[in-house]
Amino acid sequence: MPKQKAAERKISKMKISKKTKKELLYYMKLTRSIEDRIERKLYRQGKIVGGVYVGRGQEAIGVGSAIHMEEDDIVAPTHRDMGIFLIRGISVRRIIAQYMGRKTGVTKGKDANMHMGDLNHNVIAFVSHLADNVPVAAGCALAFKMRGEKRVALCYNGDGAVSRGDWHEGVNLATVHKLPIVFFINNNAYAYSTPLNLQMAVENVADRAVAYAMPGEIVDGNDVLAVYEASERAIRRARQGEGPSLVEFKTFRMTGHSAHDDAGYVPRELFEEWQKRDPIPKLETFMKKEGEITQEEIDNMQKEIEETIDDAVQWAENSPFPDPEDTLKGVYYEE
Amino acid sequence: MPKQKAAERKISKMKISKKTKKELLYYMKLTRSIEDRIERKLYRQGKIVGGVYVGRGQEAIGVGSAIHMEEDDIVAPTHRDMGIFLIRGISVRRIIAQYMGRKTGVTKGKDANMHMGDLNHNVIAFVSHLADNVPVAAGCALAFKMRGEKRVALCYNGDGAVSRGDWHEGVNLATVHKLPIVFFINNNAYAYSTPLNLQMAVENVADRAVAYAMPGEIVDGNDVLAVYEASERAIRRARQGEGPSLVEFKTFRMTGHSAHDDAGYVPRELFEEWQKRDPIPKLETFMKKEGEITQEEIDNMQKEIEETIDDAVQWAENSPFPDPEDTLKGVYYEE
Amino acid sequence: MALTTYVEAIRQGIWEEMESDERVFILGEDVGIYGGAFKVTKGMLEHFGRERVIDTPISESAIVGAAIGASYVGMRPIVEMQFIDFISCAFDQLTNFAAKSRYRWGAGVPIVVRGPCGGGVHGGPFHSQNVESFFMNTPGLKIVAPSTAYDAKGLIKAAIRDEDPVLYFEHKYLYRRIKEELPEENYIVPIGKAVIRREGRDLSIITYSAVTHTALEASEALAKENIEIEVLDLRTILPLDEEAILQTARKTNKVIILHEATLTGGSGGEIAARIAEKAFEYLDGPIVRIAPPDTPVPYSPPLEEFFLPQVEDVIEAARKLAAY
Amino acid sequence: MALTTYVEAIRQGIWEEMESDERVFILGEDVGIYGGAFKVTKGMLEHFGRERVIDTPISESAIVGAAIGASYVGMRPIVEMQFIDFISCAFDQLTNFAAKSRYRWGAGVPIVVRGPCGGGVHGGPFHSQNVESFFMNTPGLKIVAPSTAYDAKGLIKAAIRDEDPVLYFEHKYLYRRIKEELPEENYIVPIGKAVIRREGRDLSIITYSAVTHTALEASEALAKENIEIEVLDLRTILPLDEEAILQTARKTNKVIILHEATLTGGSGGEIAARIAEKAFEYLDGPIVRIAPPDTPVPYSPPLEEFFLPQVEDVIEAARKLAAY
Ligand SMILES: Cc1ncc(C[n+]2csc(CCOP(=O)(O)OP(=O)(O)O)c2C)c(N)n1
Ligand SMILES: Cc1ncc(C[n+]2csc(CCOP(=O)(O)OP(=O)(O)O)c2C)c(N)n1
Ligand SMILES: [Mg+2]
Ligand SMILES: [Mg+2]
Repeated sequence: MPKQKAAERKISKMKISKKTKKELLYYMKLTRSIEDRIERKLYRQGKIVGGVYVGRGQEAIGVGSAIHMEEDDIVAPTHRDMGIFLIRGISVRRIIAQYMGRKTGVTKGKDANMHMGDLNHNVIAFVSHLADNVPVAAGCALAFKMRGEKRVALCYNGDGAVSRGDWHEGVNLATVHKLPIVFFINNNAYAYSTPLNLQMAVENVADRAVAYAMPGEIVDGNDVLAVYEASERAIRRARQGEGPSLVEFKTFRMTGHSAHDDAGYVPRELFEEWQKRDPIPKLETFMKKEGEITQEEIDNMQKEIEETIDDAVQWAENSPFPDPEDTLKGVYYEE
Repeated sequence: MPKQKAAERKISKMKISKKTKKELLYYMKLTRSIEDRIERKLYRQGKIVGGVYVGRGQEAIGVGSAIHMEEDDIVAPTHRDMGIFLIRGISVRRIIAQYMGRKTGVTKGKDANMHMGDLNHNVIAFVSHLADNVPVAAGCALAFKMRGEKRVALCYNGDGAVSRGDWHEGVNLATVHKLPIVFFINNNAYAYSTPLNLQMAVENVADRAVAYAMPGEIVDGNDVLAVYEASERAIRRARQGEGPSLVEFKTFRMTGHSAHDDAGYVPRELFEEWQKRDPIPKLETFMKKEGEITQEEIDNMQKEIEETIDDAVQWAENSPFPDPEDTLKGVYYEE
Repeated sequence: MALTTYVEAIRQGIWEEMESDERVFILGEDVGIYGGAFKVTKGMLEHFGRERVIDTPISESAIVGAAIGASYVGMRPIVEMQFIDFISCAFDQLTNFAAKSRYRWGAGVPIVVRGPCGGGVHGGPFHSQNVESFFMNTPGLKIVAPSTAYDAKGLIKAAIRDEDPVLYFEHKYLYRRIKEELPEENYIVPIGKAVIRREGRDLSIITYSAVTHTALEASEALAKENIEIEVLDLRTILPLDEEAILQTARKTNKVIILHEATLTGGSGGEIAARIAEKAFEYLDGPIVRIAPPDTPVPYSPPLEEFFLPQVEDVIEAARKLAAY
Repeated sequence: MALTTYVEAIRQGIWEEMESDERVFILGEDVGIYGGAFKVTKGMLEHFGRERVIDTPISESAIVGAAIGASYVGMRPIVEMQFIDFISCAFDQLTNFAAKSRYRWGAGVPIVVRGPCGGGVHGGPFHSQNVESFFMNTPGLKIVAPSTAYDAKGLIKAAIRDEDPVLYFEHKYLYRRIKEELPEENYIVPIGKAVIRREGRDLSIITYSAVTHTALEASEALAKENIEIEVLDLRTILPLDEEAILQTARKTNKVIILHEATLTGGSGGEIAARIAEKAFEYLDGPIVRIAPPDTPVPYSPPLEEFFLPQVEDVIEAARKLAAY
């Protein structure tokens, strides 16, 4: 029975190919840029419907972990995981349209911004009720195991969601049945305005893994290569039938809880400190030092990204809003 | 931060006074006898309304722990904790009347058998929904702490209840706020027909204490003196403001889940093995060996108990059923 | 041919669907080796194996959540609640995850959540509830509540085959108290269709689940007084068979609604409202509701008897309404 | 004198009760340093201290459970749900522990559970719900839903002083959109009492919460057509002020029920049923319900607008009913 203490943080520069690193960089930058565009432009221009939550500073987590997914693996992201949608191949056009409430958005205007899901891409739509996705993802994994498939389920949550009963029930069910699932936690030190010490008496979410007899690992969530490596291990473990793991990524929310929150309750020094650990420059610097990328390539990458987003914004703006009567459609199965 | 591994079982014969031991013996025997009377006589005679759950073989747990309560401490028992009601001074008469659905029963016929509660005795009535009592007991402790009172809350559950989300949420809340509460678990190896390995991946419920940064202790639940000692420590700790503890009592359910269940799914050897560890003869033998009690005293104690129960049964049988119109009373506050 | 009890009918229905569709599996507390608290899943572990008959921890929310997840990847899970009262612990997963999924993002949730409801066995406040109206304001869910063994089997099969989440409320009082001959052949009872249990001209009783029998008994008694009652058994409570409801109201012009859930906020309100809006011109008398009073279900026999609608209560109300 | 917004009225009400009764305290997510997602508890942490303004983990069930426990030992807890939609996670504690406690064993549960409900701000399916009818079939609970700043303050104070569990649903659309002058002196609005917002003779609109304003707007418009509408604002939804409901129905003889929760299984059914049973002889037309269609609350503006009852919808229905 695995009862190890949560592992120490480890940063690894192990043999990750240049190609993969570029891919990681691309998705992180794409994620950052889309969210910047949404929050800092479109939202302020009044073009976004509803509130906006971004994962600025946390891009390494979704990107460095979900990149390991096989096509038929399934993922249940949470509200700071834009990168996952991109990696799963949901188009930037549909995503921007989603945030603008258009008919061409991922949920056709039915649900809000990051509540995106599409079973064609094996992405389960987030419901607001935190940690509800834990039993649901466990159910996917249960079916995989039952049918002898080598598929895995990835389940994402923030530190705050861990307090919900559904987190406990879902993780317990998954560990009792040794299901092929990985529980990823982005621990960004806050749940809205509530700091960690008012959420849990333990120091680390990973300290809870022991309660379910699964491995718990703590990883620098701002080092995409560390995220990549730790995730690979946990996913492989799940795929090989060895059961669930808990992987905690230490990170920091570089914004307020949502666009309307100035995070006045967060000591400014923390932002400054974590700014230095921004995962994107960190990878860029590393790659440049290793001679794996040039500034010019980076600039080109960024340019390409901006073009992709420009195109998506235009496409979304030209997309129709849903018809009012669409309101009535799709509650029940229709032949 | 306390992260100790769950302690080993320890049996202690420490300085517990003869008087206390007699008291423990008395309450265990009273508990056993009441439940025997209810299940093996009154139920079979058709005098009990509804199903019957007993704690046969587990009497040491409620008795050895609740005996430490100060008058204004509060307790939230579960469905195998008859001893607690007795220790809290709820009369045998009212208890038997409760099981017979009489107006003189603890809940006046409104609720079923062990769903007894009385705030005059600081006993919170159990609701069927397992582990719902955890947040509720934590709320009592929260009020005690808020008001600077030296009172504690005791909360009891079985091993199965630990899987419920409310258990997790309640324990987490209590540990975050370092509330004066103790979580007692009777681990009797089964939840209805479901063995431990289908309930949790850990071996011991106490292994979960670490996830909440509280001490977790494993105690022989069939040794009332060990129960007594461990409970004293945990309760003292809570009272001194050091926060919650989890105390797991290993025991065995010497019956089916309820009176209609023959426990066909339990290997017979287990019953035989645990029969040898019956907490009542165990204490009797120990006390006799120490010269603290004679067989005659024991017989007299039993005789007295039977008389008490005879009286209570008679009283209950002579008690009226509630008036049909009582149905309508007491939903809302009435001046 | 042998008579089949209501509980056995449910068991047969599940069994047949599990035989014919390997996507169907069951999960819940004590459904495996024990065969379920009421033995609905008896023998299934042995026959279908532990992969398809899963004993779970006591985690109603996770059980429902897991069923939702499994359904997303192609399974057809059946969840057993040991008593339907415990569905309160899964309320969030049902109303927010399951019910809204298809609407929000097109992902259907073909799951069944079933369990024993209702009183009459001195179960007290937590083992006797009728929970349908907790869910009636949640579009996306379906609710069925059979009153006969035939319907019990036909509706569980329809529920399992349905593409949407179905709550299946079986009445524990009926489990072993009613039996009938069931057809040899494979049949279903379609969800959404009420049935007239008794034709009548003087007034209609609209009802479902166990108290359907109360209505029928009362109707028999009143037939002797020449009051001919039509009894409509809804079978499905969500979505309601509005056509059947309005039809019987328009036919007899007087309506009693009878259910075992407590009065205020019970399903009867919705039924009455539809009639009062859409068959108003046909009404020759007030719409009468018969239901337990607004209290938890009490435990002691005199209280529970007072609480539950009795044949006498129905007779009295019907006599009065007929004379209106 | 200054005008007070709806949100400020709630804040004042809580503040005053906390000043005058040290048993009152508040717990919920982000109610402390942040002052609540909608700033209802702004400044309270600083003024009353961290013992009485408690930031909790994200654990709605435990928050409600803890409130129940604290109330057993003499406190008067107020629970904030960050959005009322999250009350689904505490459904079990509310319906089983809180609601039934007094009945079962005489232990009252004087708690208030409050939070922002309703749509109109493009919150989508999980931040716009009206959840009252989840709880309407649970005796032991009380439900209030103020439509004005005056009532918001008076009802929160009454709720805090009430001996039973009260669910207090504040409409987020009203928070900063309506304001009025409030009395200097301490006052409460009694739970269980409806109020006539507008006298009329031709028909009655029975409503509550934000759409009360929709009803009033429609009534103003129709007054120009000489249709005089009486608007009854229920204020309390459980227990209903049946007398007031029947009185207005008997007076105008025609009734529209208007609410923002979806139609089927909404509170309108209960109201209609009471009228159809107890004021039947007075009715000169069908009882009409106006409510959103049976779907989750959609997010995109054209959908949400279509979904929510608009003044035009009420005008049209009222015109038609008046002409009946
Ligand atoms: C059950 C539930 N309660 C409350 C909320 C409101 N809420 C939305 S996000 C949030 C904080 C989440 O914190 P965390 O899980 O740490 O994620 P983060 O936003 O920090 O990534 C809260 C309280 C919710 N969505 N669900
Ligand atoms: C939420 C909930 N689900 C299911 C049940 C039905 N039930 C009653 S007792 C029980 C088993 C309890 O096991 P455990 O907690 O180990 O207590 P024990 O009976 O062994 O003392 C179950 C499943 C319940 N009471 N509550
Ligand atoms: Mg966080
Ligand atoms: Mg047990």
